[in-house]
Parts: sequence; structure tokens; C-alpha cells
Amino acid sequence: MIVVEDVHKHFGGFHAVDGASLEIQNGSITGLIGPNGAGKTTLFNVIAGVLPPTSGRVFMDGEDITGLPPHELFHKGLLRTFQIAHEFSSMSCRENLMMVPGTQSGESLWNTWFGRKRIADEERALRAKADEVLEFLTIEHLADHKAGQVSGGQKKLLELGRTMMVDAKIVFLDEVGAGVNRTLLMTIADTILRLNKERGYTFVVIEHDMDFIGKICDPVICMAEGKVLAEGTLDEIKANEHVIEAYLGTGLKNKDKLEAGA
Amino acid sequence: MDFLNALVALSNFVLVPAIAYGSQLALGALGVTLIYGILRFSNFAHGDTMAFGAMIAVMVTWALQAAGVSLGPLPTALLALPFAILGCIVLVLVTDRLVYRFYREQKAKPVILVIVSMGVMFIMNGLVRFIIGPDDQRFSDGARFLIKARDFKAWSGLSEGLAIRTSQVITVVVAVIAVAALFWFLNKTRTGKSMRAYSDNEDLALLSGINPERVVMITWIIVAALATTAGVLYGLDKSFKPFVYFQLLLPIFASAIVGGLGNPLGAIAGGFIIAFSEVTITYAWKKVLTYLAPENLEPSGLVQFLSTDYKFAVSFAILLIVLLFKPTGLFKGKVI
Amino acid sequence: MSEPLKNTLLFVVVGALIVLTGFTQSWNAAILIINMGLISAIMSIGVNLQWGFAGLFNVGVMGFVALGGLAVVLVSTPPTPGAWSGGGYGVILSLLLGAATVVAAVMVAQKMPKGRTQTFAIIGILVVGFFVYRAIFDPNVASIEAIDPAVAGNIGGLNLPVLFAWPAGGLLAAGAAWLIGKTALGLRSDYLAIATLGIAEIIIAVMKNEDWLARGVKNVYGIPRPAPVVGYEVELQQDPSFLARAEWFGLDPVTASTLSVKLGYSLLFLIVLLVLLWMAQMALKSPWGRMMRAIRDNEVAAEAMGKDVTRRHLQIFVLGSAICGIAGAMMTTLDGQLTPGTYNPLRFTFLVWVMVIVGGSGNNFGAVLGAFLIWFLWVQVEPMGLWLMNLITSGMPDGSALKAHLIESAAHMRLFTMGLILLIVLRFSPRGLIPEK
Amino acid sequence: DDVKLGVLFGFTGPIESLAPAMGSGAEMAMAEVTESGKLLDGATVTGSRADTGCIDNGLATSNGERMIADGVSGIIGGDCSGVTGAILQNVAIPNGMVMISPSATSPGLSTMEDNGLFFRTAPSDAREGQVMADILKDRGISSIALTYTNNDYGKGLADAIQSSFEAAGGEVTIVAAHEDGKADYSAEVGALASAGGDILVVAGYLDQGGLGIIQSALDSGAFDTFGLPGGMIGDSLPSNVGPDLNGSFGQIAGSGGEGAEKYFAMAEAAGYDGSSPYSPESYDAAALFMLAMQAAGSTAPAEYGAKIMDVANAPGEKIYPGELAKGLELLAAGQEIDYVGASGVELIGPGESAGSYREIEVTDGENKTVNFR
Amino acid sequence: MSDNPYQDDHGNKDASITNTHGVGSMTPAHRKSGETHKVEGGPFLIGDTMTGGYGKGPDILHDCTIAVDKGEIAVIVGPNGAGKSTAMKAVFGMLDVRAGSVRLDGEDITNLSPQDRVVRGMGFVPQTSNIFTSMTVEENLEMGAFIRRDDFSDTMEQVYDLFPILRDKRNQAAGELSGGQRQQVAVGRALMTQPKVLMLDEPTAGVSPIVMDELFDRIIEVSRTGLPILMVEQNARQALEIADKGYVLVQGRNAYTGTGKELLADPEVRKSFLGG
Ligand SMILES: Nc1ncnc2c1ncn2[C@@H]1O[C@H](COP(=O)(O)OP(=O)(O)OP(=O)(O)O)[C@@H](O)[C@H]1O
Ligand SMILES: Nc1ncnc2c1ncn2[C@@H]1O[C@H](COP(=O)(O)OP(=O)(O)OP(=O)(O)O)[C@@H](O)[C@H]1O
Ligand SMILES: [Mg+2]
Ligand SMILES: [Mg+2]
Repeated sequence: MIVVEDVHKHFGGFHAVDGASLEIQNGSITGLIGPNGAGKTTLFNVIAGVLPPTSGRVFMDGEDITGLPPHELFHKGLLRTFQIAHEFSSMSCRENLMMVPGTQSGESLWNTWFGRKRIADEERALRAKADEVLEFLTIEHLADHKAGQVSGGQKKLLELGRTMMVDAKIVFLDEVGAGVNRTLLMTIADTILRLNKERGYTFVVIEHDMDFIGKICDPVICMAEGKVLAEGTLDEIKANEHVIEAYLGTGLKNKDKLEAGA
Repeated sequence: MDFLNALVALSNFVLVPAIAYGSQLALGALGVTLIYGILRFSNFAHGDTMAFGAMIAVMVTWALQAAGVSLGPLPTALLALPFAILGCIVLVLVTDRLVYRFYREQKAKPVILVIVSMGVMFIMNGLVRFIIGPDDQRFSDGARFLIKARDFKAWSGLSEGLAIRTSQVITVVVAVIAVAALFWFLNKTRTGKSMRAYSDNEDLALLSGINPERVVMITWIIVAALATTAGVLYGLDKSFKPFVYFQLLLPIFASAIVGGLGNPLGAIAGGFIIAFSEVTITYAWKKVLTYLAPENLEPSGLVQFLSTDYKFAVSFAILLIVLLFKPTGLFKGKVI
Repeated sequence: MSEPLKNTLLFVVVGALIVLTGFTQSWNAAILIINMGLISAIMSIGVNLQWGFAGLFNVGVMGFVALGGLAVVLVSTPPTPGAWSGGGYGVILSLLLGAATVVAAVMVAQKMPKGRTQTFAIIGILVVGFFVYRAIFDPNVASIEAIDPAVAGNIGGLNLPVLFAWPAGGLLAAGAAWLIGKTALGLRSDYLAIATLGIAEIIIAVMKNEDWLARGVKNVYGIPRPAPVVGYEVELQQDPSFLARAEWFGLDPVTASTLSVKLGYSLLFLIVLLVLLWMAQMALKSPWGRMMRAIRDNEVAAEAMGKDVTRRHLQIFVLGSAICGIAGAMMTTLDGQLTPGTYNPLRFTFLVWVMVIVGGSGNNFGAVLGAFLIWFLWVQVEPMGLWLMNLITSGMPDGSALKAHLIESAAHMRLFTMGLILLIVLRFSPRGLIPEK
Repeated sequence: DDVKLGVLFGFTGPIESLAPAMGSGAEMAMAEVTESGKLLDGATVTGSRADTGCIDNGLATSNGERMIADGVSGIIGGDCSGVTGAILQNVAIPNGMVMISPSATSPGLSTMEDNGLFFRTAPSDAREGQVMADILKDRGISSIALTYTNNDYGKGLADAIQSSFEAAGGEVTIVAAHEDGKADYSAEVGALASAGGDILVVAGYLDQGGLGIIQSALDSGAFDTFGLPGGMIGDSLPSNVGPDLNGSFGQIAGSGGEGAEKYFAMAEAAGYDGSSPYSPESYDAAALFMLAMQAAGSTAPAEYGAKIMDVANAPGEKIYPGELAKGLELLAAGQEIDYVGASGVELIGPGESAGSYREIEVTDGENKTVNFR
Repeated sequence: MSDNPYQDDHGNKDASITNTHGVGSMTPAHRKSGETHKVEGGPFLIGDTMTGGYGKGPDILHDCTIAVDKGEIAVIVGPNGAGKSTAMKAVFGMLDVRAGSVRLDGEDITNLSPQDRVVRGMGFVPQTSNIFTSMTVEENLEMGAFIRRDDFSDTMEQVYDLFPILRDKRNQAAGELSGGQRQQVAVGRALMTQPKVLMLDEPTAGVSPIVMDELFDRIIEVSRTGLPILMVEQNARQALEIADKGYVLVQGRNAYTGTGKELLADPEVRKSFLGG
């Protein structure tokens, strides 16, 4: 369980996150929505250790993780994906997955010279696991392709795949939908649901696409001006006046006029 | 009286030289910073570009002197400056055409250009020595001083003298004019704004109908003019020697970075910070303190923080401290 | 042409150039090129590790090479009698105090709450620490430097075999690199290049001005050779068994002795190069190398995948610098003297960069090839340039100013050529002669 | 037949501006001998130039090896003390080659094990320090500020001046190094001025940092008079600095005006600046080689090496620049000579030159010799 | 390591030697404009059966056609990597069109440089980084009018009338604005040339529903002034609702073409591209 307690993040005089408090239950898929500039990404970066908060605390399963760097959070089971896919482009898709596990003895220089047998054994196991993940994502045919040269959607799948190489507890997804084709987005949604069910991952999803949110998220948190504006199921949120006013809006004003004009 | 003496001693040995040196560094740093801001790489060949420009100025000055042309109390080199700038412009544009443009067309990463500029540095280094030789060349003429230390003493009745050299005054004046003109150009003219736009976002500049090659060309022209001016002013103040210009690269970079790379205002501030810190921290305060301290408390030692051997270290220590507390330099944010 | 064939061919060509030198000039000259080539190759491997594998732009190679040289003096020369008791310990004490001051200031900066008290505390600690340090340091240094300044005036070394100095040089450089990396790589935006450029100059300034350390600009001559592998020519020329062997080879004693000494060095250098090359290759082809490639491809993602990017960068920066330090120690051993005035960035930083770029950054074999090729040219361009100038000017009348000028300028062809080669390779084979796979 | 002499100077690098005049000096001596046709049955002598980079040991030794391969009979060089040591240890001694350096003045080289192969025509710094202290005392100067170029020459000389002057009861207010070829010397001059002193002694090079320091010190009114050791004596200094330098004084190695003046005239005729530092010494170094060869009747280093001291020192007839032919004739006739040359050559002990000094004072914008020491 | 050897920077991030801010990625197909010639008839702007790719790379577009006529909004949709942005770039001259042609207002402009296309009245708002962040809103608009030599204060007033919020923020750095406001600046900048046709690449990517609606409203208003609009959209459903003409691109080919309503009604299109 992630608990965010009164987090503030200021850039100079600007309060990007201004006293946000929220809880994320284990096993849930929580949606995080809000107008542009509401501070979602910033809050997310604070939780994921990319930015230190100005004040406030973040707890994970009761442990204070405020300000820990991303690589340490990774070892605690907190993983993230990126809005724009961050693949390791010169490496094959398989290598992209194989590099993930954090406790490889082959990452110690000493072992590369004097522990070659152990490395070889570990590599074999890693490889098997990577192939398994590729199969799960239905991209096993791309194992030896350079990750830089697969399609955008496949890169996103690869990102998800990386979270499967280790036993992640909680995965943060930043705008998986932005600029992603609908059909592919729904495939990703299915994968997320599967991971949630089959592996018990907790997800936190930032998204502007209400269909996507509706398909997978419960609960949904809406932020505005650095604070949590509303929290609840999607239907509750959709009905919330403040949310409509700040975020959802009431649809196109000019639509009928256009049709009338045409 | 003692206070005045202390003040004059301080001005004479710290303020005046530091201001002149600071202006020279600032002009050099401006060039580096413009290239960094617009062409997006640190130009290791900048010192040698300065040398090249100054070299042409030296040769034109000789020719003018031989022809009997002079500017009276002002150095003839000022007359040669426009020719030198022209020559330097030709050089950088030819270099750009032969070398850099290819990489721009390839959309090469900026660091490739840094490495390329290393190659250009080697070549220009050789070229300048090939043409004018490695020797020290003097080309300053005209009146050397605006105020001589002796005259000042006689005039003021103080025991300390104050000397102000013509070249120092020219340096500061030219630097002020150049900087003001550059700022006006960048912020007020259409071309200047297009350069800022290109620096901000190359693609969008292209889509707005700004010709990138023209921006690059104008940048090189300005850089060549700045480099030549800095090189000539430096040479007038000291002397022309190719090797020294390579050595100038380091303080110039330090200035540009302390101020915030890519920011012209920063380059100027950085130049003065580096110059002042080099001079003040290694200055022996004995003389000044002797004037100021009461009768019996005069300092016995030199009252020097660091020996002058380490003046380089000072500029770098300052650089590191600035970067530690303000990682993007003093004037961060706005590039160009 | 297949990759391996092309690469082998490139090595063969460079080898042939050196062999040609052996035939046309002398074998001594050729082997000397090989020896300096081996040292340069080690430097290139160090820089290649940093640039090719981690994208760290180190333009302070000179500083680490110089530190390696310093280590040779501190390890292999005999201690100066009376220097330790006469001030050596005092100097060490003051240096420790100085370090403690900095550590204390950093601790205050980290631990104390921000505010005016903190600022005053830091400034207070630094000022007090500085004056205490100077108060102990200055008199002790003065007393060391007073000991026979014309030939000593320094604390001397540990009098150990010079081979120990090579790893020691690596350690010294590694220590400095750790400090630099800790500061510069920790900066929010990366400012490594300019930091290394400056710190290299500072290292040289310290070596030039701290006479108590290694005589400063007064130089240390007569550094012992790595016996028994490398002997002394003059002794060999008097050694009957050596003379007998020389005769058996059909060589005159002078040539035989000079060659044998140089070959001794070659052997040692080659061993070091092969060991380092093997280590670099092994590391590269392991999960460690994969991780480094991942970091190079995308730092942010690697960080999110649990890789401690800053630590890895520090690791590789320290390693690369240590390798440069080892090479520096080897070079000082080969020279037989430490001359701090000889370190200059054009030769020791930028030239090594040319080697790496021309050879092929990201490929260890490329770096080695580049080192040999560029060193060969660095030495041989001048005679070629002179020959060329003589050819060009052959038609001109004797005593013409232009002719004299051109011939005089031949030496400057070297810089020119290095730049030209760099540009040509970058243009037509941008990844170097042997590109990364 | 043809005798080859290596000319191994730093044609690139920090003293690249001195090297050409040094090279020309050496080559002029060779040309003189070749034209005379008096050396060993009319041998011709040619110089073979190579670069040391002044500060590049690797390059210098490589080029040294190349010269050996070229078959030189002796090496004139190196120039900077650092590379000179490297060439000596790694090339000259192993190959039994004789080396005469015109400009390496570091005392460290004197103590090096050289098997009698190393000589220099420039006197070592220790001696010059003594001479300078004497001059300062004689002129009634009680305190000096001292700055030196930060290399073995400057440092060694500054040490020598300081200790000699203090031993003679003078006060040295500050000793500060300056780097050659740096951008700006305000900081150094500020410190020197603050420390004060009757005069400023500049142990540097006249077309390098030394000039910058003097210029800057004069401009700011920090000092009016300067002490000028050998590296600062040359025509270019008074002409570059102007009348303000009048009254400054110093010394430079050289016996009497005769040899030097003659040499300067010869150099001028040949179209280069003979007064450039170490140019006379280079001429002398080349001359010594050829005279010693003549005396030994051989161009083998092992044979003529021992004769170098003989031809350089008394007894014998004094030989000045331009008189090499005469020297060769005398030697051929089995007589002794005492080569004085352009710089008043006198060799003492292994690898050292004693040399006498000219005391110089700048008057009316020219270096005037006022005394010999 | 990228495939272009000149772009291999070994992951260098050193800010003291490289400035990666605002580096461009677009390469004009023609730096100097070539011939143009008159063509009779056809739509106002058309990229006709274009085939081409980046640099020396493989073809990305295959006989792809997109067009827009006066007073129309034409929308291009399709999966990621289908070549939508590429098609837009091809029309704008950022891509070597190896076969096919681009025609504007009865003139074949295939060989024109991008700058000259701006002069002929094409306005383009790219998908990302479409404002000058360090310049003020007003300077952004001025840069939009860079090619104009006449007095453009009228046009600026028009833009301010269209996007009133920009008038309030005219002296603020554009980088300090919110996402939606930035998009307005971007469109405003393109309008400053008084273009004869406006091309928008995913103007609503990553903006909240309310801002998206606002943007669509503005786009409709712009279109009402008679300006033809060609845009790429991922929010395909909303976009097709306001579109007069729709193109579905798949792997660089025209998969479906029709009016917005036709495409919305097509079950095949709905299933494959609109997420059911
Ligand atoms: N490094 C920074 N420096 C200054 N301001 C920042 C920085 N990062 C974010 N901001 C500002 O903080 C505010 C919140 O930004 P954030 O990216 O968290 O919004 P968001 O909710 O993710 O919006 P969007 O939905 O558009 O992604 C914005 O106004 C942004 O300009
Ligand atoms: N500058 C480039 N150089 C080489 N290939 C490119 C370049 N830009 C895009 N591509 C390739 O062209 C293809 C089409 O890309 P394009 O950007 O046109 O897709 P898109 O339809 O706009 O997708 P999205 O909806 O993700 O924006 C992709 O395979 C992409 O990898
Ligand atoms: Mg966001
Ligand atoms: Mg697109």
C-alpha cells in the first residue's frame, strides 16, 4: 500500500503539488486524472523518487520511502513505465528484458573476470525467463530485433514486459494512452488487467482517455491545482461537479453550429 | 590620505586590470556562448579562431604602418580590425562550409561537433603558426597611456600611482559597445529574434520560414567578429602569440559556464567573475592593509590567500562552487 | 570485405608501417614507436572505456597521466634522508587536517538545517580550517624544501621496485578520479568535461609548485628501471655473457644493448596491455557490459530498472582514469624521469582523444589500433613534412624568404595533420576505423 | 665525406619562438666549417633538424632515435631541461652519443650519470645566481622582489639568486612564479607590487612571460627598475618595452663583447636574430663538435668526446665566432686552442659550463655592456 | 546506438559541451526550391499518391493520398507508426517524395523548399515542441509572421480575438503556459502567416477532455473563416465527428477514405481503429 501524506513540491515560487494526500490499495488499479498542469506527473515523480518533495512523506507498506532514488525503489518492487517509451534502442528486445533483474552477479566487475561459470548459469535462466515474458506479450518473434526498430506499440508492450521480469509490487504508468492508437490501447488495457489478476500487480495509471480509465480503473483520483479534488469510482467522479468544471467539461459548444452551418 | 592611497593601490593593481581582463574574457566567452546556444556545441577551436583573427589584424596593421597610415593616439590596429574581422569571417564560413555543414545535414549529435571542433582546433593551430610563425608579435602603437602612474602621483600628491592604459580603455569601450549592439540585435531585430527562435526550437523555426543556414551563417559571422575583436584587444593589451590564445580557452570556458552556458548576459558576468577572482584571491593585501591598519598593527606577512601559482585553481574552484549550488550557472534558464 | 578480415588488415598495415620504419630508419626507432604505441594504447583503452562505453567526456586525461608519473617518484625513488623527520609527518598531518576541514564542511552542509547559521558555520569551519592548515603546512614544507634543494628538496619515495609504481599510479589516479567524479557526476546536470579540463590543470599546477612532493619543476631524474627485465645499456655493453649473445645474433654491442633494453620494456608493456585488454573485453561481454550499454542508451530507464547510474558512471570513470594513471606511470618509467612541465593538454589529452576517435570509440581493438597509428604519425609526420616541403621548395631559389619560411614551418605540419586525419576519419568513417559492433 | 649533426630543439611547443634562431645558429657554424673545407680532409657538415616539442619526452626520444638511425655524429640539443634529460638517458647514453645542449641549465643535469657524453654551453644556474647577487650588492640594492618562469631553469635560477643574495645580506620580499604563455599577469604583478622591493628581478624569458611581467609592472608603476638575468637579455626587450626600461640591468653569459658582437653581426648578415636567447650557445655547441672532431681526427663520439673539454678551455689560442677555420687549421697543425665563441665558452666538470658574464645595463633603449664578471 | 553513425553520442549528457535544447530532427527534402508548374483542377491542397521515406531509408509512404479543399476539415487517423505524421511532413516538404506529387492551389509544389511553401501559404503545427518556449507569446506570434514583410498587427489582433487568453499573456514566456494554452499559441503562430491552408499534427494529444473540447471548438471557428484544415488525430472519434473528410492510413497506405460520418459508421473502421 502506498500512502502519500501532504506532499508539496514547489518549483521556485510555483506550487506544482500543493498538499496532496492519497492512498493506493494493494491489488487495485488506480486511475489518476486531472487537468493539464494539475501536478499529476510531478506527484508521480515525487513518489517514484525522481524529484525530492519540498515537504511531506511517502510510505510504502508502512515504510518511509520519501526521497529514495528510483533504483532503490525498484528493488523494493516499485516500478514505472514512461509516457514516451524508454527502450534501450541498441539492444535486442530479449536483452532489454534480460538487463532488468537487479541482483545479477554478472553486474559485478569482479565476477566478469573471476566468476564466469556462475554468470553463465544465471544467464541461461534469465534468457528462459525473458523468452517466457515475450511469449506472454505475444512478441516472441521480435526477441532478436533491436528494440529501437520495433513499432511504438510494441515498445510499450516491451516496457510492460520489463515489469514482469521481476516480482513487481506496484507499477506506475504515465499516460500510456497519449498518442497511442485506440485498438492498441485496448490491448494494453487487457494486458494490464491480466497482470493485475494473474500476478497481483498494483497499478497506478495517469491517463486522459476516459474509455481507458473506465475499462480498467477502480478507484479513480482526480487532481487539480496540486491537490486531490475528488476520489471514488469512475461514475462518482464523472458525476462530480467540480471534476466536470475543472476537467471533463460538457462537450463541444460549436458542434451543432458546425453541423448547422454545413 | 591613507585611505585614498589604499583605494588607489587597489584600483591600480586589482580593479583596473581585472576590468580590462574581464572584458577580454567576456568577449571571448560571448563567442563561445553564442555557438553553444545556437549551434549547440562547445567550440574548442574558439581560442584559435581568436588567434587567426588577431593574426590578420597584425598583418594588416603592419601593412598600414608601412604605408604610413595611423590613427594618432589610437592604435592603428583599430583600423585593421574591420579587415581582420572580414578575414576571420571568411575563414569560419569556409570552415563551416567544408566541415560543420556536413554534420548539420546529417543531423549529427552536438557532441560529434565538439569532437569535430577539436580537429578544427588542431588545424587552425597549425595554420596560424604556419602563416605567421609561433613568435611573439607586437603591433600596438599610438599613445600607450591615458594616465601614467607617475603623472597621477604628481597630480594627486598621493604616494600610490594609478595607471590606465589606452588599450584598457579601448577594451572596455569596445566590449561595452559590442555587447550592447549584440543585445540590441538579438532582442530587437527580426534577424536577431530569428536566431533566438532557432536556438529555442530548430524545427519550428524551419516551419516558420526561417532559413536555418542563414541563421547559422549569421551566427558564425557574429562569432568571428567577436572572436577577432577579443583577439585583437587582447593582443593590443599584451602581445600577439599564437600559443597564448589556446591557453585562453580555459578561462573563457570557465567564464561562459560560470555565467550559464548559452546566456550572453551570463558570459559577461562570468568573464568579470573569473577575472576578479583570479586577481583578488591571489592578491597580496599587505600594501592595502598597511595603509589602512593603525600604526602598529601593520601586517608582517604578505596577507595572500593563495600564491599566484594557483590562480588557475581559483577560477576552477569558483566554477565548481557555482555549479554545485547553481548547476546551470548564475544565469540559468534563458538561452540566448 | 568481411569485418574481421578488414580489421586484421588494418592492424597489418599499421604493423607494416612500423616495420618499414625499422628498415628505413632503425630498429631502435621502430621499437621505440612500438613502446610509446603500447603506452598510448593503454591510455586509449582508458579513454575509450569512459567515452565509448559510458559517454563520459573526460578532457583531463593529462592530469591522470601525470598522477601516474607522480606515483613512480613516490614509490620507486629512495627517500630523502631527513625529510620525513624534518617535516614529512607535519605535512601529512596538515593535509589530513585540510581534508578533515572539507569533510566537516560537507557534513554541516548535509546535516544542519539550511539557513544563516548553517552558512556561517560552513564559512567558519572553512576559514579556521584553512588557517590551521596553512600554519602547520607552510613551515614543514619550508623545512623539507630546504634539504639540499639543488638535487633533493623533496620527501622522496619508498624505494620499492618500480613495477610497484604502476598499480600505485593507477590507484593515485583512481583516487583523484573518485573525488572529481563524486563532485562532478553528482551535479544535477552533468558538467564533467569542463571539470576534468580544469582539474587536470590544477593537478599539473600542484605538481609544478609543490616542490616537497616531487621537486616540482626542478624535475626528478634517474628513476630506476624495472630490473631485471630491463637493464642498463652501459652495463650490458660490459657484460661478457651479453656480448657473447650479441655476437651470436650478429649485432654490435651498442645496437644489441639498446635493442634489448627496449624489447624488455616492450615485453612488460605488452603484458600490461594484454591483461587490460582482456579485462575490458570480458567485462564488456558480460551482464555488466549489457548494463553499461543500457545506461548509455537510456539513463532514465536504466535508473528506473534499478541500476544505480551515478554509481556506475563513477565506477567506469574511476576505472578509465586508473588505466590512464597506469599508462602515465609506465611512461614516466620509460622516460626515466618525471618532468611536470612536459604535461600539456594538446599532447596528453587531445591527442589521446584523436587516437580513440580515429581508432573507433566503443571498440577496444579500435582504440589500440588508433593509438599505434596516431603515435606513428605523430612521430613520423615531421620528417615526412620536411621532405614534402623540400620537394615543394626545390624549385625555389636558395635563400628565398618563402622557402626558408616553409621549411621552418614543417614542424607545424604535425598539428595540422592530426586535425586533418581526425576530420577525414570522422567524415568518412564516423565510427572510426574499427567501429563498435 | 659528409658529417651529420643532429639539431634537436623544440620547434613546436612553449619555446617554439626561440628554437628557430637556435637552429640557425647551429647551422651557421656548420655552414662556416663546410665552406672553409678545413675539417678532416674537407668534410662537409650538415645539420639534421628534429623537434622535441620542448615538453614531449616521447616525441623527443623518438626523434633522438631517428637521428641515431640517420647516422649523426653528435647531437646539438635538447633545449628544455626535461626533454634533454630524457634524450640523454634513453638515447645518448645507451648509444654512446655525445650531446651538447645550448640551453638546458638545470643543475639536476649536472649530477646525472652521463659517462662523459653530456656537455652544455650554457652555464648552470647556480653560477649565474652568484653573479647576479654580486651585481645587486655592488649597485647598493638591499631588497628585491623576485619572479621566475615556472620551469627548471627559472626555478633553479630563482633559488640561486635568492640564496646568494640573502647570503650577502639582501632581502627578498617575495618569490612568485609566473607561467609562460598565460593570458594575464595582473595577479602576479599585483602580488609583487604589494610585497615591494627596490627592484624586480625577473628570471624568465624575454619574449615570454618575462616580457608580460615587465610590461605590466611598468604600466602599473609597480617597479621602475628590473634585474634581468640571461633569459631576459636580448635586443627585442628594450625595443619592445621602450624607454621605460632604461636603467634596468642584468647579466648574460658571454666573454667580452667581441665574440658576441661578432656573432650578432654574422647573424644579422645571415638574416636572423642572433641575440635571441641561446642562439649564440647553439652556434658554440655546433662549433665545439666540429673542433673536437678535428682535434681527435675522428667523427666517432667515443673518440672526439674526450677532446671537447680540451678545445673549449685554455690553454691555447682564443677562437671567436667566424674564426672556426682558423681553429681547425691550428688543430690540424697539432696546436691547442681555447674556444671562446659567441658565449664565452668555458666548461667545468662533467657537463657544466662556467662561463663568464657580461654585466648589461639598458641605456637609450639598448643593451650596453658595462662590465665583465 | 542509432543507425545514423553521426548521431551516435554514446549517451553523452555533458551540459558543459553540448546543448541539446531545441535540437531539430527535420530535414527539408529541398534546401533550394526547384521548378513549379501550373496544374489544372483538383482539390486545394493534395498530396497525390506520395511514396517516400526518410533519408536513404525504406519507403514509409506507399501511394498515399491526402487532400483538403476550401472550407473543409480533413482528418487523418490510423495506428501508431502508420505514417500519418510522415504524410504531413511529406506534404510540407520535409520528406523526399520519390513518386507522386504535392499540389497547392493549382500549382505543383513538389520541388519547393519548406520555406517557400510557407510563403505560398501553408501553415504547419507539428505534433510536439510546437512553440518557442523561451520567447514571449507575442514573439512567438511575430516568429509566425517571419516571412511577412508587411504590417502584421491586424493579423495579430485577429489571433488575439480568436484566442483571448493569449492577449492577457502576451508578454509571458510561452513555456510558462499550461498545455492547452500552449496549443493555442501553436495554432496562433501558424495563423500569423495568414496561411491558405492549416496543417495540424495531433493538436489534442495529452490534453484533458475539457481542453480538447475547447481546442476543437477553436479549430472549428478557424475553419469557419474559410481556411481549409488538414489534421492528424488520435482522438479519432471526436475528430471524425467534426471532419468533412477522413483518411485512415495503415502502413503508409490509404486503407479507408470517406466523409467523417461514413468512416464513423463503417463497422470495420470502428472495430480496427476506433476501439469498437
Ligand atoms: N521542473 C519544473 N520546473 C518548473 N515547473 C515545473 C517543472 N515540472 C513541472 N512544472 C510545472 O508544474 C505544473 C504541474 O506539472 P505536471 O507535469 O505535474 O502536470 P500534469 O498534471 O502531469 O499535467 P499533464 O496532464 O499536462 O501532463 C505545471 O504547471 C508545470 O509547468
Ligand atoms: N525521422 C525519422 N527517420 C526515420 N524513420 C522515421 C522518422 N520518423 C518516423 N519514422 C518512421 O516512420 C514510420 C511512420 O512514423 P510516423 O511518425 O509517420 O507515424 P504516425 O502515424 O504519425 O504515428 P503516431 O501516431 O505514433 O504519431 C515509423 O515506422 C517511424 O519509425
Ligand atoms: Mg503529465
Ligand atoms: Mg505522429
